[in-house]
Amino acid sequence: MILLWLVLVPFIGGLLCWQADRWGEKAPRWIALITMMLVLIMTLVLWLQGDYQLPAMNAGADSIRWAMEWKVPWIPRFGIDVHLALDGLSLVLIALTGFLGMLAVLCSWKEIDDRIGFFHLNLLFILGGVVGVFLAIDLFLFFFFWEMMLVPMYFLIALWGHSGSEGKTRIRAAIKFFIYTQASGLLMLVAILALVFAHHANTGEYSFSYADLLQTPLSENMAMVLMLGFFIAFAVKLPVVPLHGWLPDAHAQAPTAGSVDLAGILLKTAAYGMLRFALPLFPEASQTFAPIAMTLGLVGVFYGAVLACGQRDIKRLIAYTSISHMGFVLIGIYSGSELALQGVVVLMVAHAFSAAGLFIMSGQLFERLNTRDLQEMGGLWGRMGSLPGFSLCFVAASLGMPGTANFVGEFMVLFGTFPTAPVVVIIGACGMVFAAIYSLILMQRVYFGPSLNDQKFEGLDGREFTMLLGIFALVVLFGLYPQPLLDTTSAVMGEVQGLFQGSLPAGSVPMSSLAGGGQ
Amino acid sequence: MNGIPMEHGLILAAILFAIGLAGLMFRRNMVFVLMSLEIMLNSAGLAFIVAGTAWEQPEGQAMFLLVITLAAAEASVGLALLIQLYQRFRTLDTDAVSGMRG
Amino acid sequence: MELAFYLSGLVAVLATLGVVTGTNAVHALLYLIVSLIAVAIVFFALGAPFAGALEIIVYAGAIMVLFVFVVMILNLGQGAAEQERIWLKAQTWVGPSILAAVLLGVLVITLWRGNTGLVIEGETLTAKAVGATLFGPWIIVVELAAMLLLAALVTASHVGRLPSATSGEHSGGDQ
Amino acid sequence: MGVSMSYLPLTFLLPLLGTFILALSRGHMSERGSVWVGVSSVGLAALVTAFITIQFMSGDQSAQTLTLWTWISVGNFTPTIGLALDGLSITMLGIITGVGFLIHLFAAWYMRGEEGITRFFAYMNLFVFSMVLLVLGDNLMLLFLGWEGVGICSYLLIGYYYRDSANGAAAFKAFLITRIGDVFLAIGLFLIFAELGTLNIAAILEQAPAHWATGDSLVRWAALMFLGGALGKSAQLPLHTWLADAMAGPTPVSALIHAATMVTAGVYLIARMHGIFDLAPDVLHLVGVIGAATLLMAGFAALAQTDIKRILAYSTMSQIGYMFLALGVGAYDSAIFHLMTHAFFKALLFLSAGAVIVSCHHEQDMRKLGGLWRRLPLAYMGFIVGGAALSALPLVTAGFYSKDDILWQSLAADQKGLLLAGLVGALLTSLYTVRLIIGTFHGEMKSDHARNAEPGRGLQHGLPLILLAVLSTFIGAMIHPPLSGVLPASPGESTEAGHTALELIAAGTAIAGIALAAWLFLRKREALARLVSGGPGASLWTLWNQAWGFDLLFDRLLVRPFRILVFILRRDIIDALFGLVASITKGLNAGLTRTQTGRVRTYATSMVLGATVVLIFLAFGQ
Repeated sequence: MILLWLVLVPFIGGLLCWQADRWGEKAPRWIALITMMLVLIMTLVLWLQGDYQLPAMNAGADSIRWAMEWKVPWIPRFGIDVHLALDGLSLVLIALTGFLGMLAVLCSWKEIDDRIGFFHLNLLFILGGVVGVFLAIDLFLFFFFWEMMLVPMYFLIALWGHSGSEGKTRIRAAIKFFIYTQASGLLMLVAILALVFAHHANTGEYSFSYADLLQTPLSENMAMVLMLGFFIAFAVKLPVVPLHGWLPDAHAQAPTAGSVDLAGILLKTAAYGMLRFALPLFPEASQTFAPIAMTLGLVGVFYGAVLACGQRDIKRLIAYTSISHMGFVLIGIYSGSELALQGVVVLMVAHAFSAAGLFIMSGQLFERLNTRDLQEMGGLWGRMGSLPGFSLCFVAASLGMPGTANFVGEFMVLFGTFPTAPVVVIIGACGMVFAAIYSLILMQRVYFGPSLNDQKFEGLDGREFTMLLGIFALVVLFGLYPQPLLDTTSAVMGEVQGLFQGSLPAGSVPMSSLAGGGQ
Repeated sequence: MNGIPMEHGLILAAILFAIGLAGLMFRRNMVFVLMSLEIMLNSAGLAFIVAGTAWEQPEGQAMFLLVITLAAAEASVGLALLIQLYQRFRTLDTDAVSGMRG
Repeated sequence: MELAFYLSGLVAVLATLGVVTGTNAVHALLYLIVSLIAVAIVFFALGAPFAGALEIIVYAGAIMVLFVFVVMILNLGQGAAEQERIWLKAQTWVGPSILAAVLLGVLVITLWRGNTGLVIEGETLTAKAVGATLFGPWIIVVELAAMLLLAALVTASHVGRLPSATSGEHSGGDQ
Repeated sequence: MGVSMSYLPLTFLLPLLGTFILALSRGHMSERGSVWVGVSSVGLAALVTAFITIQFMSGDQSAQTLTLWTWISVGNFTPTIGLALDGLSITMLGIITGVGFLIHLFAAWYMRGEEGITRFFAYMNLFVFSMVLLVLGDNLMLLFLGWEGVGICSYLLIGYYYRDSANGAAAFKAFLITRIGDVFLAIGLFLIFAELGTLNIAAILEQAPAHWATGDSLVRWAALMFLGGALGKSAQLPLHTWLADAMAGPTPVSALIHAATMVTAGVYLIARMHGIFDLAPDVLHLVGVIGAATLLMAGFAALAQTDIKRILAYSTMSQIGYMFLALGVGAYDSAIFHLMTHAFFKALLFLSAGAVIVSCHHEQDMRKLGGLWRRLPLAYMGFIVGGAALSALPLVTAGFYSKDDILWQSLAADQKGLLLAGLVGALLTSLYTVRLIIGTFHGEMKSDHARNAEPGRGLQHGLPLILLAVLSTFIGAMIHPPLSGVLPASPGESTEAGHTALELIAAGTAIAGIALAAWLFLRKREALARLVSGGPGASLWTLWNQAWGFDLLFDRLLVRPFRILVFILRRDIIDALFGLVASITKGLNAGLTRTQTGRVRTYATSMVLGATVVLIFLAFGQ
């Protein structure tokens, strides 16, 4: 029952905030904060008392054991039922959603001042949709929440965003975001329906439930086509390079809270979708597709990095860096080794924190300097209290500095993928040099260098200081002690890795060929 | 000569129809447009009659009756509109009334 | 009987050509009446006296009179003729007439290849038979025709009201 | 009696504590307070190290490990936060904390009055923390953590004077080039883990010979990758261009990072992973060759520099070339021994240079200094003792013992080529050292900075110089690092043939070099100036001044194309592709709206046109 509450709390909170607008400016903010705190507390309670060390799933067991499950028939005729289930992976991601939701509310405390109630309604609806995505096990319900996430995000960007550089308006960015994700969502819907019909074809009854659809035998190329349907939907959200056009515009024009949410959680829904749906539903197709996906990931790493170096708008720069990080996630997902998959989870969490930190920092810079253009910044080091210090820490995190969770995640992905695809890892490792370039460019252009004038800006107030300190503490905590995170998701990742047990992905270069010599 | 092959009748109707159509397309004066319309309707009626008599069935002429009622109705409404057009724009040129431009 | 058909057909075609290329509205009307009468003769030649009569009474009689009446109201006559001549410059009618010719060509070719071989001998189809079908299976169609006429009546009377006849509203009001 | 390991973590926790205190003070810390915290944290760490060293030396010098907690455990990938203490790491720890403390003390004097001194000591403490972790780490992941931490600290400290963007660029360049080295190291790590399944250094060294045959291509790849990492960090030939620009940072930084500790991390890595390199003899030989090449290149470059600190930077590069040469011939002990003595006299030289620079109001150009030996006696003494040790003045200086040991080892391993390079290097070293001393201290004072230079006073200024001076003499050479059990036997132990002969030759070259340089730069100054201004001489001088043009080469080869690529892709070409779709639809829309003319005739014609086309299709279509 608690799962239903997990989904409903953000929605109810959203409606409350909307109405609370009448009782003054502060009411919606506090309600939103309390709602997200409630979500976080609920997940932590679940985390403490639930044990997520599922015994290694024995190959025979057909039903996957969820930590918690809640099922109510919704449309029996088509076998659609509101089926929420929780396991290690979704628990970690919902906790992340709760935490980042609180951050989003906190960082827009002073930034949003018109229609506050409606803003928080949208914000909480996005979070509610995301929690729904992480819990939904019925494909129809999953698609419902997947589409439901987009609409409030559209309003968030369109109504409260800033006008973009070179006159690109925020409406255009919001529309672009909407079209990209909507079109790809359609592809996924087609794939889901095809899958259901295929299931109906050989079992005679409609069912959208995850467990049933896992068993539908599909012909070779049918499975590939459906897998591509799913993959493209998640590739747009991840984002994978050719389909990434919407992210920089959406980020540059979204309000800080929007960017924190967008970068922190929405990108993770795509990775979660791949791990939960794209890989398990079509194991063989994913295996044959693995080399291509890994090359796409590599292209993403380098393309994101090169473009990040050339940006003038600070938020676009950070957006491109998250494209580069997500390239590593894609490599990790399709590498098929448990170490890499665990690395993906840590990298997702780490990127959520470091991206959220960087966006909050750019939000605060915008509040003080009223510009996002790097040309107008410079030499801000001593003039902003401890904000530069924190940005140095977050830049170090996005750089992949050991001791931060990003390093742990990235290196686990690279360590895990090396036996299966050494060439990809070697090229990916060179990506670390580019990570250094764009991170230090960010530091150099904003904080170091000659300062235009020596005007002092007010430092961080209590709220901002605790926020940034909290995020940095988590980044370092998971950098030095990621074990609790790894234990909770080890069972799920074991299952996903089990799928690749069959054979090494065809395209990978087995170790011996690299050796090419006497053994 | 033992009777008129049906095709000739239909060809006559087609000729009349084509002339009416041409008139409809290139005349700018509303009156001529309506007249060309009448011609086209009339040629359609002719085709019905020719076909009806060729198959020796009365339906052709019944249909002709309907064509005529239609022609009458259409002509009356057309002319009423013509008058309004003239009142409103002091001209009968159909091109002048192109408010619904793209 | 064939001679009458072909002759009146020729007259009909020439008259319609006259209508279409005429510049003076009244002349065109008269040509139209001639063409309608020629078509009526064709009906008689084909052995459809009822249709022929109808054509003359309703078509030539009623509708054409209506036209003449409207043309007289708007006293188009000579004044508008020059205007017509300007409008009929070469490049306006060349395109549409080519198009009509192409359409005609297509119709003629299809008809020509059709060769159904039916020939009209000319024995008349009496009005009685037509009346029987009309008020037999086609009764609903007649009712519909009546309703159509009623609708046309109402519209024409409403739309066609002349300002002078109404209680002094400015012309072209929002009837 | 084993070493009480529980104190070991103090060596890096204290500097970390210092960093936290300074960082979280949010600017409320006074200058005295931050100096006090910064210096004392490293001082206490030095004390703890001394205590542990005493225990270690008196004990049986066996390796000890202490695991704090398992960092990550997934399947067989279980790196731990574990510390390993043996002869090698105790020596490095001693150098880092000992010399580090002296440099921190001097920095207290050097940085007096600078704004942002809290930030300076925070970074310095963070640096000592990462360096200690690098040295004590018992597995390669922890070593990598220290490795990167040292990199970011050197970036922050080089770019300390952040107002001038040139310093920022120098820091950026330093970090980037060391980062390229780190990528090689990372790939080496992946290779080792994929093959041996563990990252624990002791386990690797013990399993490697069993797993691979000597000369196996995989172990050669691994050794090459480790070499790449070492080259980046120790500024050896291909990845060396950052060291000269790194002088943009304050001088204590150059002393600590670019002389004593960070640049020697590469030598430590190769010494630590000697098991891998022994399995790949040709890569080991490559190490020697690169060492010799860098040795000569840096020697010549140092001859043609005018900035004191750049001369010292190139001399550091060439001395590390000596260490690589020693590693190349398998003489790990003498490499570490030279590393230690080099730390002493190079830190002394840098600190004395710092003293000169502060006294002459931040004037670093040798051509503007001169005749300072009477005004700055302590600095002069530092330069004389340091210079002598650097050019290996026989018997009396530490440099003599360590450098000649290397030459002897290369003779013993009959690497004639490397020996010759070493001797030529020794000659070059004494040449540019004497030129440096004469240029700065003798001759007439060439600028008012030099004329009214006031000597530094106080304990913080004097004590480090004196202590380091003492350590640079033969007393320093008496400290033998306890490497017996840790590193494999060096070639010199087996034979003694030709040892004394070589010593005489080496001593001879050193003295001859000094005499030649003194004669050249005191008597023949005008002749030299004329030679350098003339045709071939001038181009040779600029070639050496630009350090053989590597900087220019890399700039043309890598930096410029990257910048062009970034400029081209600035507009996100793939996104523009999708933008095309939008503009096409807009174009179509514009085109079609024009067809709605509003005239009835056009609509009629288009209808007829449509009808005719359909009719034609129906009639003649099939």
